[in-house]
Amino acid sequence: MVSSKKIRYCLSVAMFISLFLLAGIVPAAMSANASFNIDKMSDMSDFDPNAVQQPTGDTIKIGYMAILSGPGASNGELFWPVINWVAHDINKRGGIVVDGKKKLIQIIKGDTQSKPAAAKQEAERLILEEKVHMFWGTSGSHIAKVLSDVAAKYKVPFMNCLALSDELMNEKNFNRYTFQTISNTTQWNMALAQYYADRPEKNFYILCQDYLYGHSMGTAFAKWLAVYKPDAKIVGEDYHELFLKDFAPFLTKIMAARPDVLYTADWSPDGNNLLRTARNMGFSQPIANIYITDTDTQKALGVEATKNLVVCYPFIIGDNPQTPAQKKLMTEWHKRWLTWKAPFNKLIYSWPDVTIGQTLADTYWMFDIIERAASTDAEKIISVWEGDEYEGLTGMHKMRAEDHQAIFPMFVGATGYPTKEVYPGAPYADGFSGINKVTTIPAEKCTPPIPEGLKDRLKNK
Amino acid sequence: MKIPPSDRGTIMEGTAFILLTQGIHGISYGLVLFLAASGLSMIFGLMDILNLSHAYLFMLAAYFAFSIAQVTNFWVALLLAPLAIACIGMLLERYLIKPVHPFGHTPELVLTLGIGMVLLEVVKSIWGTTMLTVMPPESLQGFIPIGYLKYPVYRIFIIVFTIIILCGLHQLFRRTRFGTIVRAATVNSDMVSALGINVPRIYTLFFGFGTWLAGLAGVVVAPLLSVHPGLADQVGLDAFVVVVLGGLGSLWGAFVASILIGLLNTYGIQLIPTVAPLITFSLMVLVLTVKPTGLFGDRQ
Amino acid sequence: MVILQTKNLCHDFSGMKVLSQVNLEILQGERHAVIGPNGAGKTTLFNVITGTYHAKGGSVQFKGADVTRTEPYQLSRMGMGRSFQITSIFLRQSAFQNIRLAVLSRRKIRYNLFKPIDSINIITNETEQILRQINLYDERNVPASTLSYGKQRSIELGMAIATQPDLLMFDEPTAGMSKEETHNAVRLIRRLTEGKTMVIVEHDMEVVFSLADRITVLHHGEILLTGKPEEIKNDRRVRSAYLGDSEV
Amino acid sequence: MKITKGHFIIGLLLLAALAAYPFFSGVVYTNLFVRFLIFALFGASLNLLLSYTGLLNFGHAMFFGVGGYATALLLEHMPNAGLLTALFVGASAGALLALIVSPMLVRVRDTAFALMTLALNQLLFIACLKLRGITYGEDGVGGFSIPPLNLFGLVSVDITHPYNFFYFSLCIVGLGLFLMWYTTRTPFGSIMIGIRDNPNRVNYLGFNLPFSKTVIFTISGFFAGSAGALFALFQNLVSPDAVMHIQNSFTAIIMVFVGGIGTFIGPIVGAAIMTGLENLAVRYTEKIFLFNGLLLIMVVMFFRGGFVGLYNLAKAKWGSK
Repeated sequence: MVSSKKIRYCLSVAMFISLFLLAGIVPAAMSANASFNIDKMSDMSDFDPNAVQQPTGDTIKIGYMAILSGPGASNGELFWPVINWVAHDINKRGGIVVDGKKKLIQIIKGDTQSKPAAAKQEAERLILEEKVHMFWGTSGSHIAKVLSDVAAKYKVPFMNCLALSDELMNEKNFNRYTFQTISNTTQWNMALAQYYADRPEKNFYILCQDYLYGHSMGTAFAKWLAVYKPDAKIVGEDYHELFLKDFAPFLTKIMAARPDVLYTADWSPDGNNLLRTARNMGFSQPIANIYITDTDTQKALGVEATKNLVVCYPFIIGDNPQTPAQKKLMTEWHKRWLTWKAPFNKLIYSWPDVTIGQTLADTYWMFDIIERAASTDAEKIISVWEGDEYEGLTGMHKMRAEDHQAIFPMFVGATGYPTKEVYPGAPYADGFSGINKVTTIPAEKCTPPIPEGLKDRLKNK
Repeated sequence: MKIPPSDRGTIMEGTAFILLTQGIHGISYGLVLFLAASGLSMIFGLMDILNLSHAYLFMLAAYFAFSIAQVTNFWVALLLAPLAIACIGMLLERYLIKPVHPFGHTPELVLTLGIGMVLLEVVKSIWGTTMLTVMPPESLQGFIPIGYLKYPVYRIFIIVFTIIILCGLHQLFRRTRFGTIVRAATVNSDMVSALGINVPRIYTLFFGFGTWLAGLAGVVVAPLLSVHPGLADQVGLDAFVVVVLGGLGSLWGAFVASILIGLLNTYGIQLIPTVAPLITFSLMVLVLTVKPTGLFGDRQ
Repeated sequence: MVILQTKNLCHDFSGMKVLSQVNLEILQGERHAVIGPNGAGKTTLFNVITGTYHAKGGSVQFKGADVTRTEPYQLSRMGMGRSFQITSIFLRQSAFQNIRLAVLSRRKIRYNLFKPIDSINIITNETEQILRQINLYDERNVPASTLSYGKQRSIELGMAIATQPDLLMFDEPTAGMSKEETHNAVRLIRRLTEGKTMVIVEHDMEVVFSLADRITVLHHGEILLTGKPEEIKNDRRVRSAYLGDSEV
Repeated sequence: MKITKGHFIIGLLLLAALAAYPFFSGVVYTNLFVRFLIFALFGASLNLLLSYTGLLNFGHAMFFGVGGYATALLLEHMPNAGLLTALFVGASAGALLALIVSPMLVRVRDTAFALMTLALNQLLFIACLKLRGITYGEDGVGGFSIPPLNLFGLVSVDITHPYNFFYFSLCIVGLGLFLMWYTTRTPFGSIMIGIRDNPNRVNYLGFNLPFSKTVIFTISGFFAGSAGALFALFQNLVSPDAVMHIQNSFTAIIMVFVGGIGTFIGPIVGAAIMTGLENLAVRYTEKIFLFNGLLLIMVVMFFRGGFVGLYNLAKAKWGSK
């Protein structure tokens, strides 16, 4: 997928930028500090997300901050197999040497109930009572903001691999203890805008949820579309009520405006209802989205309804893995998945791709950092992670030191039917349209500008 | 509102189609709301009970529809699910609500609140919290063209189906013996029991009938909206507004109010999208300030 | 001096005529009874005067002021106390607390949030004094719901009197009472309304003739005649209105 | 109930225990106790309406929310405002909202009243989400500076420290509960009880019913607003679903019912039970709703007097032996 010429090109640009920024300090190392090594992955045949035994005692404690109760509870369940797959893999290798001792990894659940106040309460409990060393989380930008404040107050590092709004790492909210490994709103929309830059579609209709996240995504896409595709036209822009009951009125408005592409950042249940109502009402044009719906709903909607979905994500492998590492991981994970029982036998867990793949790769990166820091001490982890370059499953991930935002190539996948078999007898999407065409947007084409206030954060250290 | 001239019609014609389609959307969603709210309003009218768990029974029906439709088809679900909900409703009334009813409205409202919470958790533990999809039956999956816009057949089915139910209700109350007894008991239940009619049994049956309507609404709405634990809150609040706005206990009030809210909602989205969600509640507060008993109601 | 007057008062319930052209006059200090067969409109007249209904036609004058549209609480403040045909007291509270609320109203203590009520002695004394008058002093701390029907009616009367109104309106005060209870109630009413103006709507002729100075007979929503008890007793029209001689 | 010497000693012991509580319970349980205090104040303010005036307010969270937002926004825009002023602003915001909504509410009764308050609460919740310019929408107002408590300029106490905040909230809630208890003892208190038992008769006794209800509403709104303000200072964050959501109104009703409707101590006991339950549920299960729902049904079905009623029942049965 990414030819060696391209890698060298990315590296040189990345090196040039880091040189320019860290003028006073020794130029960054040419090659990556570390990389994901598939061969080190232990035999995962005994891994079962339903029956995870957490080691206790003197362990590396990770606070898994997720929505475990309330309407959004499916969200919390989604990443439980991911973080435990990595913990299980590392524990089978004997754990990580930390402060001179080999320690196993213990995952401790923290229920944010998708409410800022509850999340704050729970995070403090995990720190004060369970003595967690690091936070892993969390869905909902407003929840991530609260966790990042708690992380700073109690000096506990927090990896945010799920919430993506720009405000999280801007001057006002930035703090040294939070690292964002998922792309932010700007990166996202820069990538998607560039994807459409040299494509025929001209008219775009923006429909997002009427709250902070929805507005920031809608406005960002309009802004970067104007930059990369000046001749594109926004034929309509609407923000609907969260948990909207009936999308039909919006669909009639959209179909009247006859757009080529409908752009939405909705997550479920809104995304789900939007897709169903759109296809039910005969709107067959492409829908550019992030996580419009889960795989089980796509299977229920069938081939026609799930055609023409354009997914932009920081991690997409699709139906033909490029590198041996991708192939092995996809095969290994899928084989294990076939044995899992409810609720983890759902289709969304079938491939370590898109959301599941991205969080899996980021979690491997996090534990790699702890291994290299050989300590759970916040300062050591921060110094290793700032400026780190990690060759992940889908390309080079660089943690920018100034604003703790990870930079990496973005991907845009288009769904179609049929999809190839990842390994004999295992089609990527069976009975519905899956991602069968992936376009890469190189890192330097979607590197967001460093927030003004943080540009010289390290210089006056 | 920029509307490109459709290739066949002028801009005016384009607007006409849009407004017509939005009107039909409004009516179809309004009628679903009416189905959900009518049971609630009638139960209050006759038995002076306000059942906060009504919306959760409505959601339970949608989940039943999902499970039954998986095994058989949509039509069997449309038949069985409401009946199951009616039975559950009767059990609830007989063993939980009836003993508490004599103690006035406060304990009763709080009791039904508790029942709602329990139903929510039961649903989550059985069906989980992810989105479940109920597809409309094949015969109702097509479109019919309105100008250059296409309109799903299923929504037309909803309008027709609800009108039939409404006429059925009308006939039931006007013609049948059960209907006459119910109307008499609404005015003076002591006199009706004095005439030797087992009023408590009528109450239980009628409560079952009210929840049966909620069951119908649940099944009918399942293919429209995805079935998930938040469905009860989503539609439940609108149903309450319909009942209170239309006048507690008045069937025609609920009908007019639900159409009104349906249309206001869709035209609100078409014309003033940002403020649309506020319309429903501000309308309710406005009406109640002017006429505390609602549009058609006579009782508080 | 006329304390209460209705000028061609009309009232109907959605078209059904109940009162037509009623001109009633109540003099200061007199005990006036309003009698008439069932359905004559006595209770409606009573409720229109006390502000429960707003008259559809004509007007009600109280102490010279037009009170046709006035709210019940303003009428009470202007000095019109009333009792209810169906006992309407605070059943969950004791007799003492029931009467005390009426005393608070008389002393115009409406929004006092500063002094504990138990520490205001004049309130307690006045309440106890009224309780002695309606001889419920011994059972003053027992919840009203546990008292007998007669005693609850005494609380009803006590509350009406406790506001020390200029005009007392009684709506069938002895309704549902036994012979013996009626006697006690009549003696109580006579004692409590000494020197005060009173209007009583009543069925029981015995009560009417033992209490009333003047009687007005209401028939089919109109005043048949007003006069002394003797005139009313022997009047032919009254007898026919009541269908047959009611031996007094 | 005469204050005997026994009561006095028990009171003193209780105070000593409360004073020493943070030291032997650690930060987490101190924070838990503060949450209990805040919800006790909130529950007691609803109790004024529910138990003492018979007004079933299904939207009490709107006063709590407005109080919280007023304090948070004040400290956001005027960081140097005093702590007590911020608290007072929050409380009076609650009272002001009560005053504004009263004309609509005092003329409706019973079920329509309950639904009207529910609708108003939902209206304010949506408004909170939509007026992003003022309330920052979904994220809510957070990270504002908490000014120190300066007692008459003599000493300045930084209340962000959990222990200090514990004592601060103990005094505020203690004062609030005492004032509310005192209100029920005043003449206006007996008018409130009259309205609960027989509003029609109160009207005929010469009390302006709508205006009296408005006064009661404003008092209850004041204390609910103060609870909201205290919550804002405690969490240093106020978001729509934390303070304004209908779920908070339901929680308040559950507290009054489970604790014991009709008594003053009821909501305080109810707050203790609810906070305890929530704390246990968070650790062991995600089914908090099931707990609350079943508890509610049992209380309404079997012991309508709530835990206080149960305690009195038990005392009466065994106490006399």
